[in-house]
Amino acid sequence: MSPEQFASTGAALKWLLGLAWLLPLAGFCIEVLGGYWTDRRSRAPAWLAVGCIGGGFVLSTIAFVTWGSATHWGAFAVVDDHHGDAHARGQSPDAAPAAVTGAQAPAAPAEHGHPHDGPPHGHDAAHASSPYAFALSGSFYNLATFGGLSIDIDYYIDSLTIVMFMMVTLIATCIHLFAMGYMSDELTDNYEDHEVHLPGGRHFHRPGRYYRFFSYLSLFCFAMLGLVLAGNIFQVFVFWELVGVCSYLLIGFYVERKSASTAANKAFVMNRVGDFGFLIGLMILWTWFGTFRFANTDPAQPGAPGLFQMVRDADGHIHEHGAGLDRAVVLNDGLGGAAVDAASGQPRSIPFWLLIAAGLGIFAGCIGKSAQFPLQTWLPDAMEGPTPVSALVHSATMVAAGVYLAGRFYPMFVPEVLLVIAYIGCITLFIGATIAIVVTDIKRVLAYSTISQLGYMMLALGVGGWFAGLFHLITHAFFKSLMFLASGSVIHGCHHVQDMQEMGGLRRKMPITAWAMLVGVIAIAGLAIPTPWMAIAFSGYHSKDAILATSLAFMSQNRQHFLLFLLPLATAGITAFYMFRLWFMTFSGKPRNQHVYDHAHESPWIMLGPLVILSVFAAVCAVGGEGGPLARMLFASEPTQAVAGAAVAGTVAVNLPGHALIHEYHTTAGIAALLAALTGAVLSYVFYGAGLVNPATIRSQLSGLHSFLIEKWEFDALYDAMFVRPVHVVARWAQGFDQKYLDGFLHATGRAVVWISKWDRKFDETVVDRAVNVVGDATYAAGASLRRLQTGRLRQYVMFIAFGVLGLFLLMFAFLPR
Amino acid sequence: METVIFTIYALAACGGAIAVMVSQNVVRMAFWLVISLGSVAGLFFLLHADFLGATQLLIYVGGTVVLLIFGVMLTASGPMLTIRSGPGEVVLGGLVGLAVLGMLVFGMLSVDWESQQTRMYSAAAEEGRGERSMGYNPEGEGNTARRLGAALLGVRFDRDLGRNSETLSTGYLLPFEIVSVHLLVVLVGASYLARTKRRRPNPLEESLES
Amino acid sequence: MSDVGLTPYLIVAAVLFVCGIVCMATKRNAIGVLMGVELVLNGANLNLIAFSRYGQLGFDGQAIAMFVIVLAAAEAAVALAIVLNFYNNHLTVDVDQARQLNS
Amino acid sequence: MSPHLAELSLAERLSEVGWLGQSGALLAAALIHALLVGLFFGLPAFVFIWAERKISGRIQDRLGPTRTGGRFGWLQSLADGVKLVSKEDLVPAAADSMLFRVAPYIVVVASFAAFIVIPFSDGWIAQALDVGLFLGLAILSLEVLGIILAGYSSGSKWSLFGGMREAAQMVSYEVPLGLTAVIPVVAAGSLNLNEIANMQRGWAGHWLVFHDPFTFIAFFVFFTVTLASNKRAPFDLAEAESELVGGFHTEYSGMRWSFFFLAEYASMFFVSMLAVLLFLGGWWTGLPGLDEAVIAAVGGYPARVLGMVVLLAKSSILVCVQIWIRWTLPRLRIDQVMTTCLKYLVPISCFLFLGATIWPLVLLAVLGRPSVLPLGDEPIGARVVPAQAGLSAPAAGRNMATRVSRSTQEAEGSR
Repeated sequence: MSPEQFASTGAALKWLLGLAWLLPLAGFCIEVLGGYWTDRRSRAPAWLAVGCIGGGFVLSTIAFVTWGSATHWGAFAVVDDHHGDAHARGQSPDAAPAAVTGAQAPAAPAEHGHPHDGPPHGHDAAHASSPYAFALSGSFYNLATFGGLSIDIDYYIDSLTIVMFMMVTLIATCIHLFAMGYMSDELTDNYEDHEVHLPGGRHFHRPGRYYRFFSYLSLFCFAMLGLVLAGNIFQVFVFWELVGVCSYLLIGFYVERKSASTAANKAFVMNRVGDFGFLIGLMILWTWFGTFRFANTDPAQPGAPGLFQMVRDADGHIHEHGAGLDRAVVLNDGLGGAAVDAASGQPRSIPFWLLIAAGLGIFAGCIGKSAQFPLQTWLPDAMEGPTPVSALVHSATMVAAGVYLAGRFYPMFVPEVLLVIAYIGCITLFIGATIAIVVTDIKRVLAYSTISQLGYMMLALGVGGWFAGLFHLITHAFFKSLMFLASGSVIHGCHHVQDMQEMGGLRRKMPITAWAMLVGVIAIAGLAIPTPWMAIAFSGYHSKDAILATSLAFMSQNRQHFLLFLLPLATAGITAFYMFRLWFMTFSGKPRNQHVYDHAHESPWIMLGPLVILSVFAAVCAVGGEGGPLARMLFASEPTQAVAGAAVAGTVAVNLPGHALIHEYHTTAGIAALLAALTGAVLSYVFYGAGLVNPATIRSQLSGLHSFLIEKWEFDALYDAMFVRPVHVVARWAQGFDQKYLDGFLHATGRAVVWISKWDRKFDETVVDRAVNVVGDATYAAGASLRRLQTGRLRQYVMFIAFGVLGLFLLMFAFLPR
Repeated sequence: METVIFTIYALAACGGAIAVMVSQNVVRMAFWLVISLGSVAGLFFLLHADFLGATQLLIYVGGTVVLLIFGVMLTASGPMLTIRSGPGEVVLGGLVGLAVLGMLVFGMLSVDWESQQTRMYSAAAEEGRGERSMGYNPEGEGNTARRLGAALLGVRFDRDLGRNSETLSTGYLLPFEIVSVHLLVVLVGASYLARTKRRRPNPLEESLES
Repeated sequence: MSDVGLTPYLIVAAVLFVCGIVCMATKRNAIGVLMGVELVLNGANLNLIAFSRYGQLGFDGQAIAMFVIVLAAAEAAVALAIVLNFYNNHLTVDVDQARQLNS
Repeated sequence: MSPHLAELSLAERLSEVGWLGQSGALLAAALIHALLVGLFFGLPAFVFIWAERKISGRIQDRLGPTRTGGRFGWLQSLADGVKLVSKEDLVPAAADSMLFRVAPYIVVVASFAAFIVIPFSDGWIAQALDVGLFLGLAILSLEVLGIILAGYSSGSKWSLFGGMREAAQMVSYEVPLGLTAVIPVVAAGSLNLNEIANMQRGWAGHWLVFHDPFTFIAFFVFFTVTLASNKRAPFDLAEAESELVGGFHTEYSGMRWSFFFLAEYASMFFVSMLAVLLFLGGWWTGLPGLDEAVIAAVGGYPARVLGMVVLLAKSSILVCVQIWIRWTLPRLRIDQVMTTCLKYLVPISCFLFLGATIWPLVLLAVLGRPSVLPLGDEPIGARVVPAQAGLSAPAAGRNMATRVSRSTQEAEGSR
């Protein structure tokens, strides 16, 4: 891209996306300021919020078109090349993506039309020659500069940013629309909260908070979009925290409910734990790199590299030297050479272990935000928020932020870090899935499924499948928001009954919701109809297939890490099992609670409309699989090293699979995943759909395991024992110390002071006061004697003056020599 | 001729002043004061201070004395007009007055004004200031309004236009401004002091109300 | 045409001054005291102007006299207001009655 | 007279007469001046008293005096005067007799002395002072003292009320009087009435009343205020015969009573002349061609006489307007009089003063020239210069005594 083109496209995208980003903020300001004064029964705040976020979607779409035409749809052409390459080498047994891509291949523009039959790694070379070919970076505004630390509002726009923008705005728009219906209870001046019990058997009454809900939603969207648009890691951190605050506000929306406020606190505190690691990572990065920017792709500024460009060269390689603790990574200057420290003239480098620490620190933030293994317990509790909030948190915004950052920061992660990521994801996905089997609250099932799916994404990132992880992020966002909204519709229809054991047979009462939910279930379960040339499947199949293929490829390279494939594979089956369990328990069979069933009703169209839209997207957003438009968009932003794969022999020897290798295992993994999913689905039908086996018997036979799962793997108990109780014990000790020693010391001091002051008083009274009195008495006596002179008679004073003058004159005349 | 006029004015001024001192009726005192002050204004004219003479007439005779008579009439009812002081006081006052007068006259007669004046003139001539700096310009005698006004605005004709005047004197601009502010304050203060007071509430009524 | 000279003016001024002093010293009437003050100020003014004519005081004498006149007018206004106030409170203008602060 | 006389003051001319000597010449000149001023003081009073009676008669559909002195009763004032002089000089028993006797003299002296500063024609002025206007106002303000003393010393309630009213009214009206009188001074840049009048030479547009909008309004305010300061109707609260019998002059009769009226009519004439000199072009006709032609045709001295006639004519017209107003408007209440002054005239005159000060600056800033109309671009002070060259008084701006003493010094120096 030429500098002129870069500048013009950059400016256009900057303002399009910037406007899409700021619109919700404007909406928030108007809603939160205006809403308080307007009628509580007004729907205006909702329409405003929908308008803002919908406008954001429109602007994002325009930005997409702008970006595409500016790059002459080069991203699609490159992917075409890639697959062409793969075919030329005959390494891909999977014909389906090739056929699709071949059908959709646009005419390659001249500047991208390099020879197809180039060297074996021609695509990689072409890609590597310009790793940020479609990325635009720049700055909105310089907030402050402290010495070398420049804090800017930057932007970094590549295809991932644009995809995220479109995804977030689209899903958020749907959720806003849904929430307009869902939250209509709040359109009153006197809302009765049935969950809050006051003494005397009454319920808590308060004014409706419709406007407040939508203002929070707007702020949430603003924060998430800002995070996606951010061009430096510090800015990401700022919006990261803002997202945390918004989730806190929204989870604790029913603040009067004890459970809600506790859940909000829990989410907030857990996130802070992760953010602490994030902060450490930030410090390391700034200390050693001196900048926060991701990458500087502006051709007009060649010598000002961002973080990615400093760590990795154009081919995605890390240049390092030394071994052990002396192992260090040489920083690039962005021009092809090594960066030189301006002060000492030495080449700049960063110790390898610090790079690991920085990566782990940043990833700690992702753990907290995306509810990964040690910090996953906040997410189920976050179900205390209204269902639209859950949908937003679980699909497009909050948890997506963690995966997004891990993907965005991918170039900074060395293989050691990636391995940690992979194992964390692996553990998480298994834990989440197993708990989801036993949970009966419809929203909690979805919550645990979210944890599990996030684990999948992290796993994919960790095993080198950058594309697979983010692909799953997008598809998951669609079907998970769909399912949440559907569950919200069910809850709304059942008058806030959430337990699946109270439901059943609702398919007849709310058919549209049921079918929409079924679309989501199939999508997440990864069911597909395999055909010889391509699999007819919903979006989830494609992305999960990609993840499993990557992890299979990884396992093929690193046999010792076999769990990283086997656990996800098993979990794929479990996923299908619990998701179908949810559907069967809710929608099929006989009603378990006749009262609930009788009063259940289909939701209004304002809620069903988003469901329909989202089901369409959940079904077809990943159409074409890895050759589809969504995949191509993502491929265009894939970091170079993820494309090629790498064999690393360091502290831990890991071989990361490249695209070519992944393709080899694609079919195998797909078949395995499909089989696992089918197994899970059939089992689920056996247990819950057809009722052939009574789940209760299984539960009683495995009661130990069941209670372990019900207790969420005892994590809360574990944390209670590990952190809360010790703190209590220490606090008691501290209290005892305070009472015994500090208070005693203070009392003794006080008594001593009282004693001293007693003596001081005596001294004051006898010595000081007497002295003062003597002075006062003397003054008084003098005044009394002089008082006689002060007659107050004006005329006498005049006489005094005259006499005085005369006296002075006589004195002068008599005594002064003339 | 000037001596005759001076004699008339001086006699009127001194006579008026003595009459003020002697007379017991306040309004008559005011009348004699007018005579005295008016004659002093005449003396000012004789001394070629015409602006000051006019000011004296306008402010003292036209303003202050009217004010005084006002005060007399507002405060005095019949017997109050003549508050006599004791004869002892009068005698003592007279004696002191005579003593002070003697002192002053003695003092001023003991100075040789003529030689002082010649010495000053010669000193001024030596310094090169010439006759201009002695008093004011004889050419403009009697017409001091412009020069006084200019001095009040910060320009001194007799200094700034001389030969050795590299720097401008500031004249009386600052005192002028201070005096104008002072006048304003006095105006406000006097009207505040002299305003009609609200009648003091009757304590009996107050106690009844409470 | 003979000049009067400085001394006669000074004598007249001294007479005015002394009359003013005696007025202030002997009059029990507050307004009489005020008139005494005016006389004193006039005596001083006459001195100033006489010196500005015959002495080295020059033009400054007139300017100072000017300020004296203005301030005297201000003083008269305030003093009269005070006298009126005094009269309102005591129904007399006898300065010898103004002794409330004395014991 | 010859131009020679016009270049010298009266005293200098007389000092050439050998047997008089310096002092004698000065005394004689002073006497002549006093006589002339006295004429101007006395005659108008007689004329205007007669005029008032005639005009009031006509206004009230009467004839007024008809018999005395033949036609029109033009000697009526003289007859009145003779009658008053021949009356007994009464002093009430309750009166403070000394003050009662002195008060009319103060009034008369004050309004008589005010004429000292009036230039009757170019250079024809008893005492040419730079502070002429200022001194005139100062002397005029002395008149009130006599009124107050008269009111007090009469020993009568009516008189005291009249005197107090007059005092309050005068003290209040001094303020707008001074302020409005200063407005033409601001425009002209001089306190010297002779100079101010000479600055209005030329066509009538040069009259200060037409100088700018503020002086235009100021003229009417000035005229109104002078009515009050002369206690003319509708501001004649001090005499208010319907309430106070005769006000401050209730107890007076005969000669002393006539002094008050002499002073009143002289003051009317004085303030009218002041208004003419300040605002209405003084002795200039307002037709530059006519003025120049007359000066060229008859020379300096007769031209001055004609100028004096012009001035007197203008002043008389103003006096007639005062009379006209007196017999047209009803008397105000005293509170209305004070309200008119303190709430209206003082703020108005302050505003006018401010406006007149700022006006030339605004004109210079906006139009770039000191006047609204493009003609007459020269500064207003420049109009005096040609007048001085041909017509100004030799002693203009100088004290008569100084002039004499300087010529004496020259004579001594030559010896």
